Amino acid sequence: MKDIILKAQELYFSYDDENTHSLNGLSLEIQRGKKVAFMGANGSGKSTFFLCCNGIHRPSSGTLFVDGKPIDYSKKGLLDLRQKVGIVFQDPDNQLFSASVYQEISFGILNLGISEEEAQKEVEKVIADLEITPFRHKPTHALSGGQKKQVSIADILVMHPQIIILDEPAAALDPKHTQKVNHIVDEMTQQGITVLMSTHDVDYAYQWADQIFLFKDGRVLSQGTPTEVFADQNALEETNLHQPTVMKLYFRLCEKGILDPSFPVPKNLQELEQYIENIHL
Amino acid sequence: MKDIILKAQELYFSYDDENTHSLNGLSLEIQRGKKVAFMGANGSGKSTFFLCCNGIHRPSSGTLFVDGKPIDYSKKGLLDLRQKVGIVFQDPDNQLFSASVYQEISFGILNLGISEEEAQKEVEKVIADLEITPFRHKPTHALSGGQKKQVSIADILVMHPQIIILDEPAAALDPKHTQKVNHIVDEMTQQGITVLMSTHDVDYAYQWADQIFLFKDGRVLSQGTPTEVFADQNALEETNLHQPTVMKLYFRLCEKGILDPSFPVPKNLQELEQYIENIHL
Amino acid sequence: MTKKQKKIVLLSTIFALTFGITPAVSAMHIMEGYLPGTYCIAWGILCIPFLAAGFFSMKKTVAANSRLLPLLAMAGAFVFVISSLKIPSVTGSCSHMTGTGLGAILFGPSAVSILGIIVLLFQAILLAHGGLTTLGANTFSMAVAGPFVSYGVFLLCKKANVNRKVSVFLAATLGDLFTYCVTAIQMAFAHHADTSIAGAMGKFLTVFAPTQIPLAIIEGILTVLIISALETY
Amino acid sequence: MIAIDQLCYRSKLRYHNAGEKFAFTTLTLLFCVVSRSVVIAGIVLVTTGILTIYKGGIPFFRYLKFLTVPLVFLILSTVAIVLNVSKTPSDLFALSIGSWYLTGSKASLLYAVQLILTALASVSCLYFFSFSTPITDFIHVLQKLHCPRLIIELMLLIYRFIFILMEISSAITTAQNSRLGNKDFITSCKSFGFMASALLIRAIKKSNLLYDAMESRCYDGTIRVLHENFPPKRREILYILLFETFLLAVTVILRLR
Repeated sequence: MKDIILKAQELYFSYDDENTHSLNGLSLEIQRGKKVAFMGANGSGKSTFFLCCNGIHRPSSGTLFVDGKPIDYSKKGLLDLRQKVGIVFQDPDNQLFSASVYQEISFGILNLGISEEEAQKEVEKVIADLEITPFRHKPTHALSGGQKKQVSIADILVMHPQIIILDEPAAALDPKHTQKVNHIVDEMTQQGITVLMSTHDVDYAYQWADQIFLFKDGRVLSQGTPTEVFADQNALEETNLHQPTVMKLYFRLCEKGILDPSFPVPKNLQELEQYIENIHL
Repeated sequence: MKDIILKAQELYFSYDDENTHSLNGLSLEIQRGKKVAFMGANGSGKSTFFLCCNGIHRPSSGTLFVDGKPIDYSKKGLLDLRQKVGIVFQDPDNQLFSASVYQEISFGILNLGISEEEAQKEVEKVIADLEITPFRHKPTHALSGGQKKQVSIADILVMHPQIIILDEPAAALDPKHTQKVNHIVDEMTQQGITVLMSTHDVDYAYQWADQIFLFKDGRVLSQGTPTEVFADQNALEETNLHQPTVMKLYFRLCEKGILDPSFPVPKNLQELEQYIENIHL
Repeated sequence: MTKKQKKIVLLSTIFALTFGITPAVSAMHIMEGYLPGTYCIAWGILCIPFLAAGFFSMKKTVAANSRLLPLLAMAGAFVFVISSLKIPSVTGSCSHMTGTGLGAILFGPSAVSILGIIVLLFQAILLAHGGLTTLGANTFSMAVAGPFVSYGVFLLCKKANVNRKVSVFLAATLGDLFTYCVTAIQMAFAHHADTSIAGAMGKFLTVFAPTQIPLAIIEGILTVLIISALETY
Repeated sequence: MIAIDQLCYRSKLRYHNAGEKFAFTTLTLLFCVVSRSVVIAGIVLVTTGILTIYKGGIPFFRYLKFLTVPLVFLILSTVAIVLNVSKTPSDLFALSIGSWYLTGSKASLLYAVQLILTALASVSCLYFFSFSTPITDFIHVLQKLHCPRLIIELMLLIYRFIFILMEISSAITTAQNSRLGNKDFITSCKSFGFMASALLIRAIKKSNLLYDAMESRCYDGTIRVLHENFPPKRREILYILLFETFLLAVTVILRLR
């Protein structure tokens, strides 16, 4: 049996007066421990859906199930929910409220009603794990964008959520910090955390995700494994996405008979290079 | 003879007391009408250099020549310079300050001392050219990120600069707006404008640029045509960049004898696909 | 150049380098240590009723809607930033707005009193504008007296149906001028070595007038520009 | 972005207990202001100077430069104190203007010198604190002194927001200047107005986003955060006590004389 950790049933939500960013009958299911990518234009409802997932927004109709239970919007229910579902926001400057890195990270976990000593231990651990130590004594405003990102992830990880949502984690990061963030994300998955991520990077989503949802106008346009979703030319066109380069070239080479189409589609550049390496003409 | 529009000679610059973001003996030459990409980690000096180019920062030593003449830092000289060199900043939110799109775009051109009627004509033209008409009557803060980007480019284009600098124009844009911005950039080049762009997108820089500068620690680490720069494995490693996928796969296929290395290196996916298409085994 | 001349040139260069850097004309903050202890305490006590009123009303609003807490903090930070920025000037000297009139019109005088004391504390520590011992006096002039006058003028003009731009200008300028008068009174009370308090006040007013009166007018103009730009949103 | 703020994070005294530093500052300030004596001012100027420059590692010339920040205020107010317009000339100097004199007395000059020294010593005291103690530590001290929670929370947020808004305002100003927004006085004023209003709009938007982010971390109306502890050291407390007793003694002796 599949272990569904998050399930959305016909969600509708709309902001006061705008039509964009709203949800129009969104339904989806996510299995525990998976890596899930959300793609689609800005304003197609990804961020709105994320904010529904931890109860910041309440859908006007439809139900959202977390861990099998519909969300309880009582004060206590929301606190429970937000412990389970953590969001790392796109712009760290909209998330970090304290000038001290240490204070910043300790905020969430103290809200869980944990003792100060225990909180302290957890904060120290996450600071070490995410390699924040070199700049832990710097004020937030003196950190680089990448460092702020690391802190904003630590903010959430320290609360030990079951689901972590990352809203375009690599936006505006340079290659070095993108690698660092990707590495952190990989470690989350290894710890069994379900990771939901929105991204515009087709090649990254293709190689990273177990499952991809293409959003359009507040509902799911296409979903499935990366290979399935990126084979759906119509859906890609509708969302202005292109096929991942690796996948495209693989198919070209198969067409020409250079590669053997009976192999599984390569997940990343390394695999494709390996395939080419193994060619015996 | 080469027509050098911008030349930096041993530029040094540092912010008050920080060492990052500073320039450490930067020298480079840029030809008129070229498409030039600047790559390198955040804090490697790209943005600082850009701000030197239009005189917002003044190097502590070294000279910057625009159009063959060293920059004149008198008030009048700076105004002339800023008309010649326009910068589109990374975050449109930090560039747009007017409530109305029209007022926003007209700000720069009115400061040139042009008559209102003429300014109006120019503004109308750029609004039409950049397809801003559909949202021209919305207040700026209600625009989407991509629309804001369009307006922030219009801001500069309307002033008819000879050099346009784009600081990570595609950061945080969705695919549709990335395409739109890329399209606008192509048109600028066709008009003969020299375009300088910083980007972290290896594949885009590879296919777009005539010339690439890799920055590290405030100086140029490597420069040349895209094929030259991306062949320099050491420089790429030092800047955490990877080789463009197309280039990498082309070389792999050449090694295996599937493609003919005597052809020019393909500039983009389409060219590589074409090469594959033409294979006769 | 003789040795002596060289020495003089060197000395004057050092002097120019250390002291010649045009120090910012910080609005009308009474500097640290300038008032005797009794006055520090007295002006502090005078602020208490205003601060208490501001505090309790703020506490009530925040308790009713906790979303207002970050909003109020942003308002405070806004006033700090606006008052720490160099404003355009004709002469090329560098000066700052007080932001009290703007704050009072935007956020109301009672909120500004609490935000004001925090902003003044930060200004003392981060910018060395004002001080810890003179916090009471500065709070009274800049976070209580100025804003209340600004707000009062603004309300009066509204009742009298004065043009909005004019009323904003009057509110900001008069608030600023009033702050400056109160500061002069505060200094006169403390330091009137040779003359009467009134005489000392006259002197303080005269000496600060050349910097403060143009500043008050620019503050008024800028406040009008800011408010009217805001109204277009 | 704010020089004092940048320097204090690099001070060698940063990791000393903030309570100690605050106590030293306030007590010393108290003696400066209450005694108003040249001797005390001299002692304090030298002591805090040594502490800030030698112990804290703040560059000497930058420190000097900072001491001149209140210079304009100091000069103008001193002029107001020393100068007098009167019909009778005083003992220090007198310039006749018609039947009046622009004049000053020795007593008032002495008074002014005393005042200048006291003020400078107090400022140096304040600098000792602000060059060694980050605001977050200072807020923690206030919290321990039972400052109301609302004020503490506001201070915590305001301190962070100041830098967010400063970054935005400087970015917008740069963008405006790139488009000739500073070409003359009137344009500069307009630009400033635009910038400030855009800043306020951004500030309001940001406050909403930050609230959402806080809420999604289980914010329930109370901001609870951990503080890193730098426990007080007995020896330092002893030194502070000795120094303040010394100042007290000097004050008393000067009064008795």
